[in-house]
This record gives sequence, C-alpha cells and structure tokens, in this order.
Amino acid sequence: MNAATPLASSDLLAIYDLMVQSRILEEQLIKMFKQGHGFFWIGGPGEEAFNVPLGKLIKKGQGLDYDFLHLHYRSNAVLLAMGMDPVDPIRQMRNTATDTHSGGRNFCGHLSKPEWNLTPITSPIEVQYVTAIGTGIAQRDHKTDAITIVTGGDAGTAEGDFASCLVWSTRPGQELPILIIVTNNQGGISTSYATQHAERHIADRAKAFGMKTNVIDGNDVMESYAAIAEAMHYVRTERKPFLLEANVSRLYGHSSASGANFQAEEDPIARFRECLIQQNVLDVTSIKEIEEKHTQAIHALISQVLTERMPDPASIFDYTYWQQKGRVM
Amino acid sequence: MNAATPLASSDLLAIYDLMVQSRILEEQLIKMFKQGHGFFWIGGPGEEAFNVPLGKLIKKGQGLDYDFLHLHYRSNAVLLAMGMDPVDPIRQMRNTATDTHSGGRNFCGHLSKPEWNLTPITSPIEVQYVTAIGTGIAQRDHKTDAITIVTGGDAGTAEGDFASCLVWSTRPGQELPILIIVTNNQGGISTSYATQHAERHIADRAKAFGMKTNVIDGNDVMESYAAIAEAMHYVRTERKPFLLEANVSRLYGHSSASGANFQAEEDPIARFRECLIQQNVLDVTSIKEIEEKHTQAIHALISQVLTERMPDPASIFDYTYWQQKGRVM
Amino acid sequence: MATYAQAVRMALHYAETHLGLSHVFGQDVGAPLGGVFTATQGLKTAWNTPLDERGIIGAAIGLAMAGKRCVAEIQFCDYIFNTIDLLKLAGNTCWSSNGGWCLPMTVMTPVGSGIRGSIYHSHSFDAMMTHIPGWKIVMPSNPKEAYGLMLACLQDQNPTMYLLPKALIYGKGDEAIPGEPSLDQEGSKQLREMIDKPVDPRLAAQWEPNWPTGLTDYTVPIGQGRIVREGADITVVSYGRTLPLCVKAAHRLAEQGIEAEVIDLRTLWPYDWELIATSILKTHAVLYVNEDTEVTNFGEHLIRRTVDELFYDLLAKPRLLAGEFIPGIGLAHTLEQASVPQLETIEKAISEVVAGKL
Amino acid sequence: MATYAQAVRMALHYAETHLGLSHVFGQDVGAPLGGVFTATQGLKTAWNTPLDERGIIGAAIGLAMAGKRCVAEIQFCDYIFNTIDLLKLAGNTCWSSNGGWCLPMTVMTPVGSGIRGSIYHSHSFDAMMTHIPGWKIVMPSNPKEAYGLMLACLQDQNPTMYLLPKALIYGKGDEAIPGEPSLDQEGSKQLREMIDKPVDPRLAAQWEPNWPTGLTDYTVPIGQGRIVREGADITVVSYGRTLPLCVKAAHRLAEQGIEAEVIDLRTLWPYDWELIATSILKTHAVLYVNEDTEVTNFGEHLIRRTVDELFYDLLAKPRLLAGEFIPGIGLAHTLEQASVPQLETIEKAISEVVAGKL
Ligand SMILES: Cc1ncc(C[n+]2csc(CCOP(=O)(O)OP(=O)(O)O)c2C)c(N)n1
Ligand SMILES: Cc1ncc(C[n+]2csc(CCOP(=O)(O)OP(=O)(O)O)c2C)c(N)n1
Ligand SMILES: [Mg+2]
Ligand SMILES: [Mg+2]
Repeated sequence: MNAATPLASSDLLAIYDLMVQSRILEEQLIKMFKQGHGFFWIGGPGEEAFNVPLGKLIKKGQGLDYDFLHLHYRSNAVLLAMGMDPVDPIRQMRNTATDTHSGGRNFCGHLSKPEWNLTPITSPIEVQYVTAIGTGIAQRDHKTDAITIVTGGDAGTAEGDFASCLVWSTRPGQELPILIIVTNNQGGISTSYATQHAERHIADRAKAFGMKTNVIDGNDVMESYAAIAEAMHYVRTERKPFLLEANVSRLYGHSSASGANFQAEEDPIARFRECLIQQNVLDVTSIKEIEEKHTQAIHALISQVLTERMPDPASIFDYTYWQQKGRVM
Repeated sequence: MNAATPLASSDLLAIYDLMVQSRILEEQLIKMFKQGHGFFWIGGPGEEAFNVPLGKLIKKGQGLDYDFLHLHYRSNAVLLAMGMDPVDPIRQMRNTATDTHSGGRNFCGHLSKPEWNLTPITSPIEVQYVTAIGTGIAQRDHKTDAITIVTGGDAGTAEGDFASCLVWSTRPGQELPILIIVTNNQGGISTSYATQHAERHIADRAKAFGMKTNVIDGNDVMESYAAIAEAMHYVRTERKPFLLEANVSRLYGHSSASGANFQAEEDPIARFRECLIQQNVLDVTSIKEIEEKHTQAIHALISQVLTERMPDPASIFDYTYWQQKGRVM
Repeated sequence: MATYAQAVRMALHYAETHLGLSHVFGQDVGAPLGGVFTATQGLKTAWNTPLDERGIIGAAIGLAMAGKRCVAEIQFCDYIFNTIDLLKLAGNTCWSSNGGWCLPMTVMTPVGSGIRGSIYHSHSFDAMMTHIPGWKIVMPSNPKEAYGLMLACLQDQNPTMYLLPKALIYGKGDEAIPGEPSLDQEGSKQLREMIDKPVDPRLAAQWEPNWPTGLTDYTVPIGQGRIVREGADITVVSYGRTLPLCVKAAHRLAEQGIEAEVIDLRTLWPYDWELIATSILKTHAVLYVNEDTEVTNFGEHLIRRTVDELFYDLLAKPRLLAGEFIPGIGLAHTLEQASVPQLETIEKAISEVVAGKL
Repeated sequence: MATYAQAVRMALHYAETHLGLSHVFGQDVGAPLGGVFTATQGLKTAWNTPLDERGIIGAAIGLAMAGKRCVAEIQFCDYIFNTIDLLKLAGNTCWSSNGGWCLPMTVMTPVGSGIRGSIYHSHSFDAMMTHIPGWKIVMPSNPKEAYGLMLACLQDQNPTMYLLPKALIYGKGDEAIPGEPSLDQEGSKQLREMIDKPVDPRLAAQWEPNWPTGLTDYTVPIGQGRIVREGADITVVSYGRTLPLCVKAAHRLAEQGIEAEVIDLRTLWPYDWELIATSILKTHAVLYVNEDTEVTNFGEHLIRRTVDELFYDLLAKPRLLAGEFIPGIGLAHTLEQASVPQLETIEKAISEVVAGKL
C-alpha cells in the first residue's frame, strides 16, 4: 500500500479487521479492569480509524533506517497494525512478569519496543515532543527516508514541550524530519478543549514557523490513510516537519479513573463498516466472523495471561542501569 | 500625553533627556564594572527609544488599579522614565547594603519595586511570562483599566513559558489584560536569531490564538510611542492580550560576560537626536548641556555609592520568610 | 465523619467564604470533575486550567504578587518536576527582593504510593521540596488536621506546600472537624449527601453543595508536630501515608513489650525539632520513616540533626526507613509492596533499633 | 599545563575523533562563542541550540535513543531546574522498559559559587541530582581528572551527569593530561596558542584549533574516589570547589599537628563507599564538605551511611559542612563568603571534629 494507489478491497478488509481486533482488545482490557484483573485502564477506543492506518504506514524496524516512534497512551491500535501480538497489552494490563514492554512495572497502554524503535510510552504529558527532537536530529543527519513520528492529545499541547518541538524542528537549514501528530478528542480528562484553547486549530500554531499542516477527520479511514500517507511522503522526502491534526472520538471516556463507560460519540468502526458494506467488501456474515474470531482469540489470551506469574519482588532493582541486576549499593 | 494627541516639543525633549540619562547611566555602570566596582553588568543601552516611551505610558502605582510589571534585565530606562532615582542601579551594581531593590544580593538590572508593582526582575529567562498570567488573572477579575505588562528577549521565546503565556491569556471568555512585549535584538548571548528561529516575526506565533499583534521599529521613538500607546489602549479597554514585538539594538553586547564593548549597531539616541535637531527642538548647546548634566549627576552618585556600606554577612538569613530576620532553624 | 478529601474541600470552602481565598485552580479542579480526588468539588472559586503545570505555578505566583489568595493544584506530584525552578523562584522572591515582596500562595499536590499508581502516580516529593528554601511544607495524615493545616497555610504570608498523601485520601479520622456532622456512620452519610457531588451525570449537572454551617477557623499551627502515641523505648517520627502504619506497628509491638513513641511531624518545614529532641532524650533511640527514595532524603537531614545535637544521648544508632532507591514504583502489587515501607517493614525496623540499644 | 576548561575541551575533541561522540550542544556552545566558559571551543561537533533547556535535555534523550553519543550542556545548573522531570525520565527509561532501552548520554553543567555569580549563577546541583535514580554523577576537581572522567562518561551506557565546578574552571592542576604539552609555563602558553580561540573577532573568524596529537584514552573509572592527602586523625570527604580548600586546610592544620586524610569523591553516584569506610576505620572521625544548601543534602546521606555502618567505630560525631539554608547566594562579596564553606570555615570544622574525638 502507498499514498498514490487507492486501497484494494483486501487492504480495506485488513484495516477493518485490525480496527475490530483493537476495539475488542480494548473492551476486554476494560473488562479486566472492572473484574479486578488489573489496576488501571487507559487506551484508544475511538481512534482506530486513524491509528490503524498510521500503524500500517510506519516503516517498522530498529535503528536509524526505520521510523522512530514517540507515541502516547492511546496507541495500542498503532502497534497492533504493526503486528504486535495482542497478548502484549493484556500482560501489561495484568502487570505480569511476562510483560515484555515493562515487566509488569507500567500501566497498560505504556508500551515500549526497541526492535521497532518504539520509545517507551510514558505518562507525563508531552515529554515525547522533546525527546522526538533527538531522534529527529539523528535522522536528519543520516541518509534515509525514515522519520520520527510523535503523537499526543489536544489538551497536552498547552505544555511548553509542544512549542519546543515546533521551534526545534524548524530551525533554518536544520529542519527535522518529524511527523508531529495531534489527536484532538476535544478535551483532557474532564476539561473541554473549548474552555481552554483559543486556537481554532492546534495545527495553526505551526504556521508561524512555516510548517506544513493539515487538519483531518480522524474518524474517516480513507481520509486518515491518505492524509497520513501524504504527510509521511512529505517528511520522508523533504526532510522537514509536518503537523497533522486528527479529530477523533474517545469512546470510553478518559480512562478507568473516569469510569471507562461507553460514551455516545461517533464510532469510527461503525462508520467504516457501513462504508465497506456499501462497497460490498463486507457482509453480515463476515462481520460476525471477524468479531468472533478476535473475541475468542483474546479471551484465550486473557485466560492464559491470568495464569502467568507476577514479578518477583526482588526484581525492583533490576535495570536501574543497563544490563544491571540486583541492588546497586 | 496620550495615544491620540501628537507629542508636544516638551514631551519630546523629556523623552530625549531620559534616553540620554539612561545611556549615560548604563555607560557609567559598564565603567564601574571595568574598574572593579562591581562584578557583572547587564543592561539596556540600545533599547532607549522603546523603553523610555514604555516607562512614560505605564500607569504607575501599587495594587490592582495600577499596571503590574514583569520586566527583564534590560529595563533600567523603563524605570528611569517612571521616575526611578538613578542611584538605584548604581547601588545594585555596587551591591551595597543600601540597594533598595535587592539589598546587594542581585545583579544590576535586576530591579524590584513593590510600590510600583514592579515584580522582581530575575535571571531565569522567560519565567516572567508565566508569573504575568497570575497578575493578569487578578486584573481580569478587577474593575480597572490597569494591565499587566511583560517583556522579554527574542531568544527566550524558545522557552515553553512564552507559549504558556499565549495559551493562558487567550482562554475563550477568560482573556487576560496582558501586554506581551518582545524586544528583538536578533539574538541571545552569541547565538543569532536567524540560526534558531523559523518565525519571520515572533509575533506571528500569537496569531493562531487570535491575539492582536504588531511588529515595530523599536529604535524609532515616535513609532514606539504610538504603537505602545495603541496596544495599551487596546488592552486597557478590551481586556484582552496584545503582542508587541519591537526590533531594537544591543549596543554593548550581551553583558560584561561578553566584554561590554561598543558594537556598531544603529543608535536610537543618535537617530532621535537628528530628528529633534531637524525639528528645531534641540540644538548643539542643549545637547551638550543635557549630557553634562547627567554625567555630572551620575558621577556624583557613583562617588557617593562607593562610600556606602556593604551588606552585613549575618544578613544572609533575612527575609527567607516575610518580615523574618536571622537564622530560621 | 469526614474523609480526608472532604476535609480539604470543607477547609477550602471555609477559606473562600471567610479567609479571602479567591482562586482554587488546576487541571480538572473545577466543574464538572472537582479534582481527580474530589477535593475541590462544589467550590465556588474552583476552575480548570490548561494542561500546563508551569502555567499553574506561574499563575499562583502572579496571583500572590497581586495580593490574591489562591490554592494551585498539581494533579499528581509526579508532574511537578518541570516546575522546580518556579518553586525555587517562589521560595526566593521575598529574599531576592530583600523583603520587598511576599508570596502568600498555596500549592497542593497528592503524593506517595498506595493506590497502585505505577511509575507516575506514586512519587513522593518531600525530599526535593525540603531542599527548596523559602517554603513552609505541611503533610497532614488525618482529616481533622488536613482541615486545620489547610487553614494555617491559607493564613501564612509565605509560599506553602500542601502535600496530600493519596493513600489516605478517602480514609476517615477518629477526631471530628469542628462543625462537621456527627462522627458516626450516620454523620458520614449525611456529609456525603451534603457535599459529595453525585456520580450520576444528570444529578451532577443540577447539583449544589450544601455546606455544613458550623465550620470554624480551626487551625493547626505550622511548625508543630504531635505525639500520636506515647512510649518510652523508641521515638518513631513519620508523616503522611506511613504515619498510621507506624502507629499500627507501635500497637502491635506493645504486645511484645516494646513501647514506641510515635510523632506525626505534620509540618516538614520548619519542623518541630523541640518535640523530636525531647522525645529522643526520653527514649534514646529514633527511627525516621518516610516513603521517598532513600538517597538524599529528608529523613537523612533529620538523622544529621539528631547526630549533631544528640549524638551522646543515643543508645542505638538512629535509623531511616524509606523507599528503595529505584527509578519508580512498579505497578504490580508485588513490586509496590517491595518498594516502599509497609506495616511489616516498619515493625521490623522498630524492633531492630530497639534491639540494638546498648 | 591545561586549565580545567581546556581539559574538557580536549576530552571532547578526543571523544569526537575516537569515541564516536557526534553532538555537543547547548546555548552558545558552538561557534562563535564555544561555550560561556570556552569549554567547547573549536569542536567540530559543537552547535548552538535555541534558548530552551527542555529542548536540550529532550534532544539528548532522543539522540541516545537513536544510538548517538552526545554531550548536552545546560549553561548554568541554575537553569536546569525546569528539566528535573526529564532528568528523572532519562534516569527511569531503562528501568521502565525493563531493560529494553539504554540511554548513553551526558549532560554537562557548571555548578557552584566562586565567581560572584549572585542568585542565579551560583547554584549547586549535587543534592537534587543524587536524589534522581538511574544516573551516574561525576564532579572532577582538577583538569587531569576532568579529562579522564569525561572519557568515562562518554563510554558509559547510562545517563551521566558531569558537574563542572565553575570556580575551578580556569584553574590548572599539577598533574599532566597524557598528551598535553609540557606542564610548565611554556607548555601552558603553547597549549593556549593551539586550542584557545583568539579573543580578537578578526582572528577568531579565521581560527582553527590545532589539537595536541598525543591525546590518549586516559580514563578515570566512574565510582572511584581518590585519597588526595593521607592522614590519621580525621577523614575529610569532599568534591568540586571545596575539595582544594579541604586540601589547603589539611596542609595548614598539619602545622598544628592535625593530620587530615582528604578524599576527593570524584563520582557522587555510585560513590566509593569502600574508600570512605576504610579511611574512617583508620581515623574514626569524618567531616563531609560540600556547598549545596544543607537541608536534604547529599552529605546527609553520607552521614546516614556512616552512622548505619560505622556507628560504633566513630570517636567523634560525623559532621557535615555545607551551604547555609537560604534561597540564594547574594552578590556582595560579604554575602557570598558567608553563604558557603570557605577555607577558614573548613579549617575550623576539621579542628572541631578532631577536638571532639573521645
Ligand atoms: C504532565 C502531566 N500532567 C497531568 C497528567 C494527568 N493527565 C493524564 S491524561 C490527561 C489529559 C490529557 O489530555 P490530552 O492531551 O487531550 O490527551 P487525551 O487523553 O485526550 O488523548 C491528564 C491531565 C499527566 N499524565 N501528565
Ligand atoms: C533559563 C535561562 N537559560 C539561560 C540563561 C543564560 N542567558 C542569559 S541571557 C541569555 C540570552 C537571552 O537572549 P534574549 O532572550 O534574546 O534576550 P536579550 O539578552 O537578547 O535581550 C542567556 C542564554 C538564563 N539567564 N536563563
Ligand atoms: Mg484530548
Ligand atoms: Mg535577544
């Protein structure tokens, strides 16, 4: 798949399949939380129409010749689209020792995968916008079409780090190949965008720096796919930053802290499903099959993870330093 | 004097007089540094054409009905125009116990005067842009035409605090009466603006927030005076923020750390002098007289200050807390 | 019987109606949420800020400069660390201006472990905060004193830091806040109905708090600790989440004949050295307990002071029990338990110090 | 005979030509200035950043993630305090990812008093920094070790903090850096001509450094302290600006028959406890000296460790001499002198501890 050619039916189906897998996974993670199999849930249901195409378009691998990812905590779908095993978020939810992303240390949604240049997703809002500067510099200096991708929410753009990323990525003659993404769900935890932000579009803030920008309907798969592909193409070839703002839904509220109950916002999966039905790519039977396939698979994974061991208390000291185990002093 | 009426000859002369006083004071402060009568010099020679009009237009006093000032370290001329005794910066330069702004504790140029709502000028770049939010909020809530005025340099706008000020002062329905000023001298200590900033005008960054802006030649007294008056009028009456960017000179380099030697940049005093000569407001005799008057006065003040006492070592503990003296624990 | 969160809320209500508190602000502090721990629900001066901690602290400084009383909340202390320069600035403004400016402002932030908050909702802040001159720092460990110390902060002329141990936030105390409905179950229910915002969004939208009318200016003076339990064998000094654990451990050890005197420091700075010293002169042994990481920890300052002033009065080496020196508190139950002092480790440490007495 | 600034510069040059150092950056670090203390003049990998400390630390973290070796400078440690969250992040990244990521990056920043830097150019950073897990922290006190410790940092796989005592920066040592021109006056002059950028702007514009060709990989291992002066009466542990003062005080006291053993800690974390403990077991008395403010100070950690492990070996109470607990260092000479340890106060403290020995 690339930007120029329209998506084939099989591509559309693959995207749909991933969106459904991701949604079912998130809903099951919420259920795990509600059943007491985990302490906290945060994730991305409502962002699938944007996140799956993003994952599909990432140049995946390790090192400077692959895209560097500085994502935020609603990115499970991005990683699933890249091929992550759905057992990973389940393990993180259950904080088992088998969690390969954080060893049971971090909240679910806080993934880390060096093999794919996925830098650790971390809770403090917006610090990813300054760490992205560094991988951006390294990739500016390296002959490659790989880029740095950073994502964050709308409310977090009020942190100075977002501004730092705009300043540093546009230094004259030293522009950085960074795709800056803002997923705008119109608010922070409980605070609505409209009460705190005078910017009509967050993306407008980049214009003063001469940065290319786009604002899209992130609930629309086709629009998202095309816009991401276009923005990536620009960054990959021009080696300059691009700010892409995507309006998205937040279907289960902020996190388990706010209840994680379903909210009546536009559902990008329902919308895409309608569209695929109309295009005769999907029918009622296959819809059911896809859902059942993923539900069963995820149920099986949860059952498995529930039997896995918890981290060893003595392990708290491990990896304070590189390759170090045990107490330091 | 106000925005609408053109400046009378006497006003122009008063401004010129203050500009010269300020320049002579700064040059004498530099001399004090070079003679070992102080440890560090930083100040505003080159910014007089902007700073004196600014000082003249400030609504001076204490409390919410007067302008709150969050200035940076090149603001001696602003304060002189407000009526500050020139002995104050001299005492701060010499770090005597008699320094009413910091008791010999802070660098010259780091003034503080509660009676005029001058909040302490402090070294860390750009923190004034976030403290200004607070006085702005207080003045938004208060029925007054008084405003908050914050100034900073061009390089410092790369700090996130500058962006914070843009975000907070434009919250919909909660706009703050802040006059945001950037004095652009095209660089930081040694780093030129052009190498670090893609913004054609720093002021453009405010546009995304719907803020009114203006970019002016801060070396031109008339233009500065009119632009400040206009911006202030807007903020005072509309109770909304305004970003004013003034291009200014830096005539003695960054500070004593970079030598404090004269640099060949446009001299706003020379320019204004020419203009006043052409308008027959000034002649060669009065030019000399003004210079001599101030030179003598400042020499006398320096001689006086050199006899004043140094702070008592035991005073280091005083005022860690409000009205507290002596060691705390 | 008020919870800690309710106590803070009532103190803020009292202050906004009687003490000139004019702004309570932070992320999600105003309607609809009233704070992630509900501590600011229903307050008429509470409002939501942009997601920008530096703006929040900056605004607090500016409001104080303008003579306005405020409480600025940082949602979790885990997110305060990009504002340390501003906290230092607030702490040095009076001093830098040689007494010209004072900054009566209060910053409130939840600290510590105990809610399975993982790496970024479990931090402590007492070590770094006590290293910043110019502040007064409190950390109440029960609802009544949470009320009284908030009022103390709001009447001080200096920057005050109000650390709120999140593990205790929905817990109740056993002493009544003057003016709250009765201390029993019924009183708790009544208070909940009066001042807790309903969870149901439809009810919440209409809701108005019904504040208890008898609230008073009950104040716990800054700088005074409190002996929570008397004992002759060892002095145990703590605050926040670990304080009730120390008390519990003391009760358990009493069964074994060890009588621990437990001091709730309540104010971390300026702290009540007289109370500590008097107690140590009686017990000749001391254990300091807190949950911040153990290197360059405030408890180490207290040990230094102890050694400096009471070296020859000690019959056992003074000890600190604190959090392990690791970069975070892991999410898994096993990890959190192993990372910071728990009832068992406190009990063990007390016994060990007592056993080591000469 | 290299100055400290020249030593840093030569180490960075060696690293950019031999150890893969690819980015040296910060405010005014590149041409034309080469750093406010000239420590980065003439380096081919040095460049200027925007005036944004958070961007600087963020960039260093990202470069390390991308496998690039860098040195990021914060112009004065006084301006690092808005990045503490990022320093914590750098320190927890390996741990949070359960060993998945490592961050080999070096942050360099001038610290301390001694240049009449007033409130914002005199800060110390050892207290707060040692409270942040996951870092290694060094603070060399002479040019040779400034060179050797920089090379150690640049070969470590972890975040390293290089604290540079600004009072010493134009000072010379008495041991040669392998490869520098001879140790005498002539050598100094030669080195200056080779690697100091001319002050005259016309000459500076054309200038190219002429690096000594014999520079080596001389490395001071992280974690090793050094006995700078032997003595049997007391152990004095210090680092940075106060270290040479401790040595001087020891020499002066020797005339009065007091023999102090002076240890340069060199690495603050992980520190050389074995060296300290061995010395204390010999002297039975210890004074820790640093100039950070004295509450929740790293020296208090060292005292705690001493009390924990060597309580019964001490013949005098262990003591800390540090900066006064005030919000800043005042500009006036009188104020700076009174705020942080000076030769006289160090000498006095050593005598007092020794006098207090049982
Ligand atoms: C620095 C920081 N401050 C506060 C928080 C607490 N917090 C977690 S998510 C959140 C809201 C984020 O909103 P937004 O940036 O729009 O992202 P969204 O969650 O809506 O995707 C807040 C305030 C945090 N994690 N980090
Ligand atoms: C936070 C911070 N970082 C670095 C410095 C050191 N410093 C002092 S002035 C300066 C340059 C400021 O440039 P600009 O903002 O353009 O103001 P100007 O001095 O040109 O008026 C720097 C880097 C500082 N004072 N504060
Ligand atoms: Mg959002
Ligand atoms: Mg400038």
